[in-house]
Amino acid sequence: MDYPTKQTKAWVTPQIVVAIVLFGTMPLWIEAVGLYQYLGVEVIIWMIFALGYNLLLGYTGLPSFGHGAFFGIGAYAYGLAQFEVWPNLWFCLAAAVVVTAAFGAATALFLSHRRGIYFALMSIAFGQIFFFIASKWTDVTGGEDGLLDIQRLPVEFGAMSLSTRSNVELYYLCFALFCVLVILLWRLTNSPYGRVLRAIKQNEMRVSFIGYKVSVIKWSVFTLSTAIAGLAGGLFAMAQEGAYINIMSLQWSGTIVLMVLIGGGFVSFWGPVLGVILYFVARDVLGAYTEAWLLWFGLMFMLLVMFKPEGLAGMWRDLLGTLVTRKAEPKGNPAKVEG
Amino acid sequence: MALFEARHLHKRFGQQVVLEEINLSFEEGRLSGIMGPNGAGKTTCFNVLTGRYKPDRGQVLFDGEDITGSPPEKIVRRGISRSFQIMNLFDEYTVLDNIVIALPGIRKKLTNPMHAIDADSEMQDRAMDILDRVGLPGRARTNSKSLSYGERRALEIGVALATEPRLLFVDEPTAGLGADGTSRLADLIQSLKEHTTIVMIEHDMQFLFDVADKISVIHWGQVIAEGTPDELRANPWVRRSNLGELN
Amino acid sequence: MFYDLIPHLINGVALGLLFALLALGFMLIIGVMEVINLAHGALFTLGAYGAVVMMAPDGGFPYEFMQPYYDLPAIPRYVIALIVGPLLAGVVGMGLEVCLRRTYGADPLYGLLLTFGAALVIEEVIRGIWGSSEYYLPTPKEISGGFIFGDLIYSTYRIYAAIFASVMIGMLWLFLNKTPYGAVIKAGAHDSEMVRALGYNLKVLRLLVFGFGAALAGVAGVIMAPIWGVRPVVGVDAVIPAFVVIVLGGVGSFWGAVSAGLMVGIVVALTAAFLTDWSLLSMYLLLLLVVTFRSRGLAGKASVLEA
Amino acid sequence: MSRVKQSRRGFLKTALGSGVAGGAALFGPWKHNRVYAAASDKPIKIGLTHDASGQFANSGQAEKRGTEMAIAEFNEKGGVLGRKIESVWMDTETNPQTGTRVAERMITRENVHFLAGAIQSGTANAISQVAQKYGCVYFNTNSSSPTESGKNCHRVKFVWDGSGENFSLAAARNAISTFGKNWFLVYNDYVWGQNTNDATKKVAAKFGANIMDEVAIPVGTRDWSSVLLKIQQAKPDVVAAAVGGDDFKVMRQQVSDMGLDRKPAWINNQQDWPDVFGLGADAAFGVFGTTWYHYLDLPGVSDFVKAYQERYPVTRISVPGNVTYNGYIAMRELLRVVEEVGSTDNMKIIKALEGRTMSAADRMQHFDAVIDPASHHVQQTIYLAEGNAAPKDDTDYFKILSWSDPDAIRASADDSCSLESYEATPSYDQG
Amino acid sequence: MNAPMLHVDNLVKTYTKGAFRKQETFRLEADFRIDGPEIVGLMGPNGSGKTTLFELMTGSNSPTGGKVVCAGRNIHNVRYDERDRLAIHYHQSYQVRHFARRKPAFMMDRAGSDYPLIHLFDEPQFNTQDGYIGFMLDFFRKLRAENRLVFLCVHPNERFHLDILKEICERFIFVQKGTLHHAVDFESLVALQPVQAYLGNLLTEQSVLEGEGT
Repeated sequence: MDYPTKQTKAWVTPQIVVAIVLFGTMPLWIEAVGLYQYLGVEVIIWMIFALGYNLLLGYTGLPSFGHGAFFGIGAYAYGLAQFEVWPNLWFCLAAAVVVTAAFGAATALFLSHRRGIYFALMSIAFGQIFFFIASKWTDVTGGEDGLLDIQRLPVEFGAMSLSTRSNVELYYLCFALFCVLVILLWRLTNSPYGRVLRAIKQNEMRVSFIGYKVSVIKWSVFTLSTAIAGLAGGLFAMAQEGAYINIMSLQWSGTIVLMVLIGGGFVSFWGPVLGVILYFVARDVLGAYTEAWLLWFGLMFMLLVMFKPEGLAGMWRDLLGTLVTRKAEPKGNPAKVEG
Repeated sequence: MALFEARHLHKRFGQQVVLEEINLSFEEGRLSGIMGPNGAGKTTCFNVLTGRYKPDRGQVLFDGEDITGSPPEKIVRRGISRSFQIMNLFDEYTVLDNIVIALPGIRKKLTNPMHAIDADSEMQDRAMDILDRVGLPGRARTNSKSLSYGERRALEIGVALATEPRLLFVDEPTAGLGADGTSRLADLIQSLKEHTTIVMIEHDMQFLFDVADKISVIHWGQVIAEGTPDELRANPWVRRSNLGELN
Repeated sequence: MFYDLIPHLINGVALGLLFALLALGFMLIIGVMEVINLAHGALFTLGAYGAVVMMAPDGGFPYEFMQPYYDLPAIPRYVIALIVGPLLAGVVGMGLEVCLRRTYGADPLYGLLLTFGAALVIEEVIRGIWGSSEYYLPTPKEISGGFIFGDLIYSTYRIYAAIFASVMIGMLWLFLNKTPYGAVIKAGAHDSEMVRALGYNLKVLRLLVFGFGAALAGVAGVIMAPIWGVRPVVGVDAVIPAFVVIVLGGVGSFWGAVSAGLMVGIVVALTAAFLTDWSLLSMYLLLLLVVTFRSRGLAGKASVLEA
Repeated sequence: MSRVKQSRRGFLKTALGSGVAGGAALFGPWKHNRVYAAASDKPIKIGLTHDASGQFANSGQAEKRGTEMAIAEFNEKGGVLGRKIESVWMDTETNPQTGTRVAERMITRENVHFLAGAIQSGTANAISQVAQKYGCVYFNTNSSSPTESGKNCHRVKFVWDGSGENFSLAAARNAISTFGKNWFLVYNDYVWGQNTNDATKKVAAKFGANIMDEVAIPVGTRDWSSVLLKIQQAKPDVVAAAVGGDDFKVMRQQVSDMGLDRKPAWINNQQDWPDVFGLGADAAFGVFGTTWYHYLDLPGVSDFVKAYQERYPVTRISVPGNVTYNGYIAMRELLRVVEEVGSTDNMKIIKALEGRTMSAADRMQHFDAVIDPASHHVQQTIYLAEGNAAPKDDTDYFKILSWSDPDAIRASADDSCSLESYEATPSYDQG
Repeated sequence: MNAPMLHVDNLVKTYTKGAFRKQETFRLEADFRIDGPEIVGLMGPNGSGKTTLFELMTGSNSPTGGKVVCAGRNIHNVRYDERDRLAIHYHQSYQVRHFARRKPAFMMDRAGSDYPLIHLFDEPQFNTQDGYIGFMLDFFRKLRAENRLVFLCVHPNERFHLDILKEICERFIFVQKGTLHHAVDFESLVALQPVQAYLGNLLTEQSVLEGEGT
């Protein structure tokens, strides 16, 4: 399993351009392919969430099974900031990010010196704690009903104000943030920090023996990924015009792991993006034909874990690899492609 | 004064006393060896010396400073580095990347997202120098997983060297190597000796007697004998053993 | 005041034993196989459904071809249910183990994910076969009903369930510690080389251990069914306390899990006496408190699982 | 958003869809072409948002049988306005998030004319927010939270079930005089439970009850032992429970296991038929409310039961209950109104529904019902019932004790409703 | 220091079987004292009670009667985790012990020492091939020189094992079926009847040392 071994100094790569073009035009063609605008909004928000989550899962190898909680905290923080403090888009989104990151940082204090399955178990426990508190603290979170009537606040730049009321408008707000995030994460994962994260995944002990304080790095990446989850959560609150508890449950926390893995988050920066698209489209299309869509999706997921844990991105890479090696040497080893 | 000193180290795991009373000192510029039978506590001793475990009692001094119980990263930053017996490489990385990530120059730019490692020619050159020293210059772009066993041993030492240590601990470098690999490793160690202070745990007594300046014998969690190879060989029982016959 | 607390304390002990029972199969699998079995809850549910089928008609599925069987008195049917439910879970568990084989040696995360997928699949299959609505597992009247004794009011079934749970815990302990099979299983938990050296087939051992752990989940399902009801998603309610108990007790420790189960039960029940709606939170707070000071739980040892 | 805008956007979308993507026709099967949509023989499409999983899966399916039955009956009579009625159903999973997405999809992709269905108020809220945004008329068939027709009311939403407050009002006065003053309240910790509990508390206090304690129960509570021990220690005369769905079933089971169903009198707000069915008359414990019962001694009831049984011969629930009834009646009324106004335009329909009176005979209840124009809440007869000691047959669990005139039990929560103005509600007509 | 280094005072350990009618299956009796530092050789067939004796002396096995006093302290009343600061039992290469904890630590004595006074080496692996024997023997002598009491338990199955004992030990104990036989030097040890029966041919084999000449 491997991300491309060659790192780059570029801010924008061909893949990023493709992604920007593809997602930038999505509102124009999404209905033509039989989907609907709101789905596009959900998809792009979950992509943001998944990209941030993959810093943790794919890059650092830390399987958090409680990340849905942070997504939810972001949504509540956005709503509360809007109701209680200042209904301004930038302020509310910033509040979602900061509040979630603060919760994430506190949680990470407990998790940062753990790894593997112990990490997973503890992250489940923390996810449950937040879920439980959110479900009980009705005065703040609205309990089982959630926060209702959250507004899609306009984007304000000085005197200019852009509405986000319609799904397409909101989509473009999310898209803009998505672009910024993709470029930042791309740079981050190609910096020494990103390389140390991957080193931690491969061999945590060795990382400490080349002079890095592993627990601090793990703490920081956990906090960073929760901050991104908070941003996604804030946007999701806008999309749904509400903040609801279910997203914080264990099932949803598991679902984000499932999406990232299916897409190939372990081997590719773009894995989470593919995974989110596959999940939502499968859900919508399969879901329209069969009530038991999760059965088929679950089976597909099991087969993938068993036979191709590198996910969609891994398949894609194998495909490219086969093509490349066929050209180069007929009997070459197709498993690895560098670059 | 010795560069590195361990005084009265005592370590238990549960009911088991692993280190009873360890007293060691290593001089700058020398190659010191630690040997002992299987299960004598060599590796635990190593782990305590390099910060992986904290001793229950006793002191570890480096360059006059107390570093007892310091976490590994602090010890590394002070200039002590180690290689592992069970190889601990970054299997997804190339040989070069394994070295690069261990360079202190990269560590200092950790939080700079603009810094692209592959475009940092200074660091790349430095890493290539180290690969030269451990004899792997031609393998820089190879994935570390596909190295041969002996090459992995060399890379293991290379990664430890990359942290630019004043003192290098090497844990059983010959384990699993054939005669050929062992002799090549002996050459490597000899050449490293010129620049770096080395402490080496070794099961293979002959190897150690060949390269070490001073040897400590550890058994039952304590140092049961100490001296230069010649002093140790003077023991009548040693002369009667394989080791004696060899010379 | 203290007198008032006695019923809650008794409730806590009973609850604790049930929590421990929930965690046992989970612990066995995590201890020997180093797999977090997220399908534990689904297997639990499967056991409960298996039992409901065997206990019908009152419970819900009066399959006609089984009519002669349903004419049996309740007690033999209950005993059969108590065997068939776990058996069903055990067999499915073994099937899952066969799938899991491909993940051995790889990142333990894959085992976790595979079982997560399996949980989805099992739950959907249950939904497909038996629908979404809730069923009850009827119990023989000897263990139903309740009694009131002063302020102490209690359900007979819970007393039965608590006793059953303690018997299961005791039997499992005896099995693990007093039989050669147990010795091999424990060896497998620490050292798979050792198992091979002892001349046992590791493949078969893992299959049986997983099946056994799954069957224990099924047992818990049958026992909890009359209390919690039987729905496709009921497993989630089971798997979360099991997590908490395992982390609290320390992975791989038998008595750690049992004492953690009891602790959780008592704490939940006692906090419920004062703050009913927040009582479940006390379970997590207890967990946080313990792992802050003992990072491997009450009785956990250093484990390969952390690597 | 005016109606003109709506259609212009529709046109734009079509233009972009076929122009930019070029091969829109390639993806044809999923996409309704607006050109065809304009034709008058286009079916009227109704989006059904019933739960099939989650806490209220069972009830969701029961109301689905009701709405689909009404649709089928109209289709058999030739549809509405000469057009066929189509329904599209998606599982809302008793989950507001899914509710939002399903509603968005129903409106923007399936282009439904109307939405109907909901048991849980959280999900209903989420759906109605989306519906209000687009202006799509939404029938909340079975969610009885007082907030649905109170603070969370919407211009496009019509609430067809009696609210928790209606039931409390119907039950409380009687209970105090019969059982005693010391009340213990237990409620599910979400909007329906909280508001129903508040209403009960207010009503009970008004009639002189002493509230000993109130306990909020998280949704999905599996273990009631602690609460029941508390109740036993407090020794109340009456336990008023606002607990719904699966939780209610678990509670009932554990109450009867511990033998607590005999001593304090239990007042349960409303017992939904799907929660009780199959468990025998014992399961109907305490005194509770309902909006309808299949052995009401009224004309039409037995025909309705028969029609249901013919249509659903193999369902586990062999007679319709209040949930199915509400779904059926609501859908029937919607289709009638469409026929009457001769259009699917949302404003026309909303105005026709507001203040609409429905005769008792037609609704198979004891009193006429009316849709309150200020809250969009159907004011209807509420029945009080208890377990039937002398059942006619094995479905006769309830013994109807009394029925209350809608006027006598009007929910005060309805006054807290302020509907969006007509102008603020987007015009919506899928043609 | 007036107290003897080690006083094994009327020590008795019995093992029984049967829950109701107890039958004695094994009985170990020991009563001796050693005043100063020494290297003591210990021999005896398997199952004779050597390891039991060591366990009793280190306090990891509790006696049926009598006591073991190390430097004035009754070892069975020293804190569990400090008993090995008085007497340490080396199995082949590491040191493990289990205590049945019966008393809380604060009710017990402290060891008063960081480094053990009595070192009990239980059948260390002597292998002529690797040369470690020489270091080990030097180590025993070093301990003796530092005023420690050293017990060296060997189950001789090669001639050089006897040579080692002869070379290094100052007094000997031979254990057989729970009974201790004491000898002040190697010659009087091999003169003992049971010892001769136990060693058999080994005594007549040629010594490695003699063969090579020292």
